[in-house]
Parts: sequence; structure tokens; C-alpha cells
Amino acid sequence: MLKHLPVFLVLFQLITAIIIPLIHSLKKQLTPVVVLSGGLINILLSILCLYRALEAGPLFYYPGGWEAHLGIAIILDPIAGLMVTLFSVIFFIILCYIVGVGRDESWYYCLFFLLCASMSGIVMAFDIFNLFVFMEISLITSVALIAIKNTASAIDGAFKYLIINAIGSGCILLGIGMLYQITGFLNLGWIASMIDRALILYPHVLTGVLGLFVVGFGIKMAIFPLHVWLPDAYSAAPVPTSALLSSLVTKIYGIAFFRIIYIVFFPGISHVVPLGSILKIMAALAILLGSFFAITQVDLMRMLAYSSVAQIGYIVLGFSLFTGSGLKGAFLHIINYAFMKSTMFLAAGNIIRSTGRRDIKNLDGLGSKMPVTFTAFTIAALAMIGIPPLNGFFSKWYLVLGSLEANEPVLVVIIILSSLLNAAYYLPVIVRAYFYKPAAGEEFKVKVVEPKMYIPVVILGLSCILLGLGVNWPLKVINRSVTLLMGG
Amino acid sequence: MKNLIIKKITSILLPFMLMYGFYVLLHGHTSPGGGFAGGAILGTSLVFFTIVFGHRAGERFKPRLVLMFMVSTGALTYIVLGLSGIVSGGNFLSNDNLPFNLGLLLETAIGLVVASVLFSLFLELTREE
Amino acid sequence: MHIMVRLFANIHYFVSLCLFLIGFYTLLSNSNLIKKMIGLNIMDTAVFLFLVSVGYIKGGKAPIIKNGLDVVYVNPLPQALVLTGIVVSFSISVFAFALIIKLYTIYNSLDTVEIMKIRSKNDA
Amino acid sequence: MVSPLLIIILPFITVIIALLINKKRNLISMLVLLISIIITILVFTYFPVIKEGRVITSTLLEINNILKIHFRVDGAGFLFAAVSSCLWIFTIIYSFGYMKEYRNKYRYYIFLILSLGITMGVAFAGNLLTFYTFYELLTLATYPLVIHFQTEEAMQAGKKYLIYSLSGAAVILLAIMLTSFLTEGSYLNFTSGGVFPSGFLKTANIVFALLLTGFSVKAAVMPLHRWLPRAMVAPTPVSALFHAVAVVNSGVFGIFRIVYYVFGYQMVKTLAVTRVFLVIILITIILASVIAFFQDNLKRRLAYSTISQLGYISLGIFLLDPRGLAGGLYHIFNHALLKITLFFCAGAIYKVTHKRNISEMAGIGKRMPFTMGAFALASLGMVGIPPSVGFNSKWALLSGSFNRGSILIMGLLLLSAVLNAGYFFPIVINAFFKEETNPNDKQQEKNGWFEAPLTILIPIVILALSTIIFGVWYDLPVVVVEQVLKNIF
Repeated sequence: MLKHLPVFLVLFQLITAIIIPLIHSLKKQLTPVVVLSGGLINILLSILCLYRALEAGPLFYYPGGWEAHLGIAIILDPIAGLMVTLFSVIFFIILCYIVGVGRDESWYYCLFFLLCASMSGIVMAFDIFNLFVFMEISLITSVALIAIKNTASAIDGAFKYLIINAIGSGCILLGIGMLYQITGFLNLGWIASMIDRALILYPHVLTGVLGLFVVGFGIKMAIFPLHVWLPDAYSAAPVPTSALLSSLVTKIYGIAFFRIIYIVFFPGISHVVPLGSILKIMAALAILLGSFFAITQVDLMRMLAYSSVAQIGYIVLGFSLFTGSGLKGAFLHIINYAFMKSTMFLAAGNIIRSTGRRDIKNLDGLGSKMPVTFTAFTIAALAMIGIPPLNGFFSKWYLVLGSLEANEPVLVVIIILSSLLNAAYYLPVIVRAYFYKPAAGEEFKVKVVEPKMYIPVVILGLSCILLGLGVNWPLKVINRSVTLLMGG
Repeated sequence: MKNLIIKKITSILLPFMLMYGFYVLLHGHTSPGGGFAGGAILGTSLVFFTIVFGHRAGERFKPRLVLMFMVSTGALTYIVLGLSGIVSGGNFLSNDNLPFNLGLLLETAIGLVVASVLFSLFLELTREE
Repeated sequence: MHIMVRLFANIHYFVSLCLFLIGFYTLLSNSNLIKKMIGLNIMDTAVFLFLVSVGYIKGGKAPIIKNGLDVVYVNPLPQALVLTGIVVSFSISVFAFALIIKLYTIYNSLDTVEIMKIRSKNDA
Repeated sequence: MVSPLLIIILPFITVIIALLINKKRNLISMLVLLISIIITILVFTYFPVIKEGRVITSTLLEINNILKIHFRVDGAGFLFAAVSSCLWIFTIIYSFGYMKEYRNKYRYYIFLILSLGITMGVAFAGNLLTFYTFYELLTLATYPLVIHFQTEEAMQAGKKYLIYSLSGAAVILLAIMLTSFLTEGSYLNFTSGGVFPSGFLKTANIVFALLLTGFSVKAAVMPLHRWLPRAMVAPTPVSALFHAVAVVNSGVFGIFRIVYYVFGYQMVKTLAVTRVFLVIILITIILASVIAFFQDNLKRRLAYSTISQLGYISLGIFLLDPRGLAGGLYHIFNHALLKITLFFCAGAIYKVTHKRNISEMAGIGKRMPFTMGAFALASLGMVGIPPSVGFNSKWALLSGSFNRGSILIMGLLLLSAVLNAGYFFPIVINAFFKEETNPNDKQQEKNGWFEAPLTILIPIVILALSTIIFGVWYDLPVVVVEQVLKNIF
């Protein structure tokens, strides 16, 4: 039965998504129980997936029994297992937060599970078209998750998100069609086997495909010049949505993109297009300019959103170095970032919920009012800056090592500089909250934050420390993934 | 719409539209067509009906709840049918060892989902606040 | 002359490229939300045209295998792609229109420029 | 004898306990005192081992070849740890009196003890990365202490402190990463004689320059010193402790570690950066003394004096000579003892009379004879007059530069001693032999002594006496430093 695990995982998420509204309309009290137990089983299943992937190597699965070159292909390798596990863990904690906040929206949960299913699909898809379908599901569900807030700014942001990402989807679909035309396959493995011939026969078409993919996936990942939709959408979305979208969803598009790049294009394409350099430049710009934009923001949520633009830069940078350490750094940063950013977003959510304020300037003296939330926020921020025992440091370490291996000292300086920039926009928030006194007439009327709202935040914050001290464990899995991608 | 001619023609056409929809749906596995096309025709005919006879008529049977159940049942049926492939020893959705024609049943489930989704989307979008 | 011949032979690709660009231009140049959606749909259609033409074989039949007959079929895979693509584009359009309706009820306008004006006025 | 880990962890545990007993906040200061005494005792349990010349190493957490939290207890680390932890006790007692009427005492004590643990971490760090970790944490843990009063000025000073320190740390990190890349990750543990591979001379220069720049920020070498005088807005015990002992010494200690344990003095001799840095240090020593001469604010004058004195320590390290290094290490001990006394005196004066400026302190010696007496003793030490403790290090430094054959350095050292005398003695003379200039002062009406409370006065007196006691009986530093020298040379 272990053979069917990947399908079971996705199906379980889909079924949960479907039955939640049904159960909600039948018996309202049951909804949180179903949601939380669904999340837990989800974690168990995904850990099982990871275990299977680590124990017995990559598992290929063909629904319907069609062979690889015709049918849908699903892969369960360490990358997929790792991502699925990471996703389900973060997902569960955010679910706890939503249940704690007490959103009485069965559709919200339904969409969350749908998003989860599509994410699992994206990381496990081994044929491009299947990947595309799952990406579209996740696009629509994420837009719905933003628009569900039903405020003017949320709908504005959602619309922007939808339109721009739809353009990206169009580009990707066109690219898939062109790739299919010149290679005759949709399965990544088969395309890879044809790519050498295609490179000789149709180098220009392949360049076009690559351009379409970079634009399409770039929009979805929100890499620097294509990030315009992100700040509006994330800052207006409901807090759990932005936590999930920012911390994981965009990164998983990155995984999908670079899986294609590594399996299909790398290293042959570098004779035709300087892909690595283009991506590196984009990443470096994202890191620097994202941080600069973040410094200028006055709204807490917008600041966090721009910081995600910068952080995506790190991940793209790590992948586009095409070195072992760079890849390690990228994977590690995906994991660490998921914990850091969801901590920050949920903490920001608590802050906004209990004070009704979003401006950084108005948070003076809040630290003593909401000590638990703010401690978690501080830990995550310090991790972002890259203070050693915390997890953010280690991913930066590997990114720097990767840049050195790739002989790119400029990138090293950029990474170090950006940690300083991170400090420049996170530390003022913390310092203001702890050490400034609220201006006269601006004293807080803080609503009580209940434990069920801050416990998820605390767990996430603690995991930032634990992941820092226990880097060994994710690194083991990451090493496997890296050898897989580097083809060694 | 108050135009008598349109109403009459619609009431004549509607059964044929539904029939054609079912035809496309049920023959999807052996000829062009299938669950999505058939479901779309079915859903469109319902939309057509609602446009002509008004929202009241369309929403007569508490359609939101019913439609939600139909969507859910369709999707669940699809999943259960797919799982039957695993039960019979093959892969998910595999048709090899099954005593019945999986394709037809799957198309039916898809048609159900598509038709009800289409109709419910129309109802939601045109709902007067 | 040679180029014209080649162009004519690949006219579907050329048309789909033109359609894609027209759609893209429409999407970017119009401030009306509905027109933007029309542009997006034209773009999608261009992609579908491209995909279908990839799999088309002249004189090919619908790809349904009947026993004993040996005829030329068109490639079914691109058709499956297009079908899925249509579903996706349909759902995106519906969703976008739902959002447009919401925006219209909030701002009473379909024009992005006007919406921006109203927003900045509200913010100030 | 315990693992160094326990010493480092203990303050963190204390913080957790302190958070738990949140209700009885008065207990916290006592708890903090108790813990710091325990830590001091634990540190001194290493003394027999150090005396035998053994080095204890232990690895806490081996993430992989590159990232390893590693501890090393050797003579130099012991010296730094012992000096810091002893002075910490005095500072806490002093704080009882000094901080009495200020707000946020709770936060103050918590961060004070936290910084102690982190300083112990700096002292016992066994490789560059561990060192960097604690070095960075030290910045963060001392920040709340620097801005303790939360005035606009304090916030600005804190901002400056953070910017300087974090930038310095970033430069260090860059260098560490380069080193780790060059050595393929596995040779970052401190070893006497150095671990840096000899093959890459050009890169070694870059890395060395980066490391020196980074550590110079906290060691307040001249162009990077600007945060230190600004940070004097902190409460006096904090200024005393951090800007005489912990923070600045961590920078100097970092320089020591990289020179002797990462690059090795043989290699440092060949590097071009060394000469440049030596010149910068000499300029720092003289220039800071000159600037100190023109400061009227007592704490600022002490701050500039600190910058100059830290230059001595760096100089001792950079003489690359056993006698010179001994001088530098002695001076860590001596300077800490002397400067903390001076700062405590300044704090006591401010506490009683609310005077900050030297020009207002005329005749104050008659009112506060103990405080000013202690100040005078410490000033003697600062100048380096024999019975006091400061003499030993200056003598060693002089003989070190003599060994090196550099008349210029010897001359500059003597000049600097004269300058020291020039800016310390006027304060003392002013205080004892001039008439009070401010007759409207409230204290004027009452005659007689006007000393600070006992919790302030006792640490001052003990420290001042110990400057003489250690001047006469100098075994403790000598024994330790001898082992360090034996280990290195």
C-alpha cells in the first residue's frame, strides 16, 4: 500500500476539503474537530511520505496505469517528501491559529485544504502539464483565500494577484506547448532525454521556452521585477492567508521551477543562454531592492510583504548558483523561512487584532503589553537577520558558501549587506515596541490575546530556535535532495 | 424575460438540450465529447432556463445547498471510483482489472460536477443583493 | 519569397503569436476591467490555438481507437491540454468576473484609474 | 570543575527563573548577585588546571564540519572570564545602590546577568564561529542596558551602537565565511600557532584585514570608536562594566584570538596588514589621549581614555613578542580593574552631586574623600606609577617594544603615559586642592563628608585597594599569562 502514498496524500486533502462544507452545513460544532484532525492526519501521511522517500529512493507513480511517456506522472522523492512535510506542519499550525481566532467560515477551511492539496500536487508532479494544473488550482484557491476577507483592499489585491498570475499561467502554458512540440513529451524525465537533440535542432525555440518559463514562474514566485502584485495582495489578505502564502506557496513554485530547470535544462542550456547569470542578477536585485522597499514601509504588513520579496531572492539565488552548497542553502532557507515568516505574520496578526493598529510608528511600547507575541516576533526577526544560534543564520551560511563555490564574491557581499538591511527594518520595530513609550493620547486599549491565539505563534517561534540548534536533521534530508538534483 | 416567444421556444428546446447534454456525456468515452463537454451543455441549459424564466424559477429548490451537495458528491464519487482501481490491484484510476467500465462512470461524475458548478456559478454571479 | 512560404506553412503559429500579443496589449492598455478580462481571454485563446495546432495532423481522425481500423489519428495529448486549459481559463475568468462585480459594488466604477483615484481619496 | 557550557547556560536559566518569579521582583536582584557569585566560583575552579598549563576543549553541538559550537578553556580565556566575572559581582553590588530610584530595574538585572553568560561564552569560545555567535549576542544583550534611560539621546546612542556593532559583526562574518571556504570548512578551532593555511597569502591579507576591521569596532580602534563616547549615556555601572571590561575587551580578545590562534604569529608577521594596523593603533593611543585631554564631561574623558588604553592592549598583541603579549594580557586585567574603579567613582560623584563635568568638581575631594581617594589611586595606576597595578603592564609593554627594537613605539608609550598623567592628575588636584566654585549648591550648606551609599562606596574602596594589592602581589595574572605564553611561543 505504501506504493500509493502520494495519491493517498493528495486525495486525503481533497476529500477533507470537500467534506468540510458538507459537515459544516450539517453540524457546525464538528467543523473545528474535523479540520484539526484532518490537519493531524495530513501531517502523519506526509511524514510517512518522507519516510518512504528516504527509505526506498524516488517512487514514480502513474495514475490510470498509463506509461510514463503518455500519462500523468507523480514522483515521491526526498524533495517532495520534505516539502510536503514542511507544508503540512506549517499548515497545521496555521489551522490551529485560525481555529483559535474562531473564524466561522467553512469555505475558508475548504480552500485551505484545497491549497494544501494543490501544493502537494505541485511538488510531486513529474510531468509538466500535471504541474500546470495543480498550479492553476493553487492560483485560484489562493486568490479566493485573499478575497474572502471581502474588504475593498483585499478584493483589489486579489484581483491584481489573479490578473497578473493569469498572465504568468498563460506564459507557462505556452512554454509547455512549445516544449511539447519540440520534444514530444510532457514527462520531465523523457523531455530531459530528448533535450540534447532539441538543443541542437531548436536552440531558439528552447530559449523562447525558457524565457516564457522565467517570466511565468517569475511572476508566480514574485521574483524582483515581477513582484508588483505581492505587496498589495499580502498586506490586504487575512493574516493566516498571508502567513501561508508568503511563507510557503511562492517558494513551492520556486521548487517546481528549479526542478524543471535542473532536470531538463541544466547544464546544457548554459551554452545557449546565460540562464544562471540572469537569475542571479534578478535574485540580487530582489534581495537589495526588496529590503530597501521594506525599510521605507510604514505599514507592518506591507513591510513583511516586501521582506518576502527580498527573501525569495535568497532562494532563487541559492538555486541559480548551480552548486551543492547553494542548493543546500536554498532548501534550508525555504524551511527556515517558512517558520520565521509565518511566526512574524501570525504575530503581526495578533498585534493588529488586539490593537487595531498597523503602522509601525504606532506600536511604541507594545512589547510590555503583549510580551509573548512580541517575544516570538523578536526571535523570528533575529533569525531573519541571521543571529547565529537561530535558524536563519545557517541558511545564509550555506548561501554564502555556495556563492563562493560559484566564484561570485559580489553575491557574498550582497548577502551580508542584506542581513544588515534586514536588521535595519526589523530592529526598529522591536526597539520601538520594547523601549519607546507610547505618545500622549496614544495609549493602547489592548484586547486580551487568548492563549489559543498566541500558542501557535510561540510554537513557531520556538521552532526557529530548535531548527537553528538542530540543523542536522533537515540537512540530512536536504543532502539527499541535493544529490538528486545535482545528478550525483 | 417577458417575451412570450422566447419562453415558448425555450420550453420546447429545453428537453432537447438536456438530452443532447446527456448524449454527449454518456458517449464521451467512445466519441468526441465527454464529461466536461456534456456537463457544460447541461449546465448551460439550466442557465438558459434561469435566464428566461427568472431567478425565482431557478432557485425554486434551494439550489445553493443542493448544488453544493451535488458538487461534493460528484467529486467524492470520482475519488471513490479512482480508489476502486487501487482496490482491484492496479494504480489509482486504473481500469485494467475492473468488472465495469470506469470511463463511463468517471465521465458521469465529472459531468455532474461541471453542470452543477456552472449553474451555481451563474446563480452566484447574477444574484441580486 | 522563401520567408513568405515558410510563414504561410506555419500560419497557425503566426496567428497564435499575433493573438497572444493582441491579448497582451489589450490587457495592458485598457483601464476597463472587463476589457482587461477580454484581453486575458484572447491571450488564452492564442495559447489554445497554438496547442491544438501542435497536435494537428492533416486528415487525421478523432483519436478514438476502434478495433481493426488502421487510420491516422491527430495527437490526443494536446487536445487534452487544451481542454484542461479551457477549464482553467474558464474558472479564472469566472473568478475574475466575480471579483469585478465586487469591485463594482464597492467603487461603482469599472475603470482602474477611477478606482485608484477613489482609493487614494479614501486613504487620505 | 564543570563544563564551560554550564557557566554559559546558568544565566539563561536564571532568566527563566526570573520570569517565573515575576511577582517577587525584589528577589531578582539578589538572585542575580547569587548567580554571578556562583559563576565566579565556577570559573575559578579552572584555576588549578590552567596553572598546570592544560587546555580543556569540549564540543557542544557538532552540526557538521563547518558549524560547530566548540569551547576552549585556556589561560587567556580564563583571565578574561575571571576578570569579568569578579568585576560583575562588584558591578551588581554597586548597582544596588546606584539603580535604586530608577525605573525598569527588573529588565536591567536580567540583561546584566544575561550579558555575563554571553561574556563567558566569548571568553571560552573555542572556534571563530562560536566566538562570533557570542560576540553578536553580546551586542544584542547589552543594547537594552545602553538605552536604559530611554531618553532621546540614549536611543540615538543605542542606534549608533547597534549600527556600528552589527556592521562590524557582519564584516567578521564575511571573513569567517571566507576562511571556512578556503579551509574547506574543517579547521576553524582555535589552535596555538594558527590554523590558517599558509598557501593563500593574498586572501589571508584580505581575511585578516576584514577580521581586524570587524573586531576593531568593539575594541574602539580609532576611526571606528565613535559609538563608545556616545554610549556613555548608559547608567554608570553599565558604562563601567561594558566600556571598561566586557564589550570592549571582547573586541580586543577577538583580535588576540585571531592573531595567535587563527593566523598564528609567524604568519601575522609576514602579512602586510599588520604594519598598517600597528600604525593605526599607535595613532589611536596618542590621539585618544589628546582628545581625552579636552573633554570636560568626566565620563567622556574616561571613555576616550578607555579608547587609548585599549590601544595598549592591541599594541601588546601586535608586538608579536612574548613580553609584549604579556604586557597586553596584563593590561586586560589592569585596565579592567582601574577603569571600573574610575567609572564607579564618576558614578558616585554624579549620584551624590549630580555633577558630570570636571570643571564643576572643584573641591569635591573634601566632601567625598573616599571616592576621590579611590579615584586618585586608580589614576596613579592609569599613569603607571610603580606600587599600583598599572605599572606591570606598561613595563612589560616597554620591554616588549625594546625586544622588537622599536624606539618609536617606546617613545610613544612614554608620551602617552605623560598624556595620561596630564588628563588624570588635574582632576585629582582640582578635587582636593581647589575651593568649591559653586556656592549655590545645596550641599554647600552642610559641612562634612558627603559620600555615596555604602553599596556604592564599598565596591569602590575594595577595588581601589585591590589596585595596590595586586600591584604588589602580582602572582595571579603572571601565573596565567606565563601558561599562555608557553602555549603560544
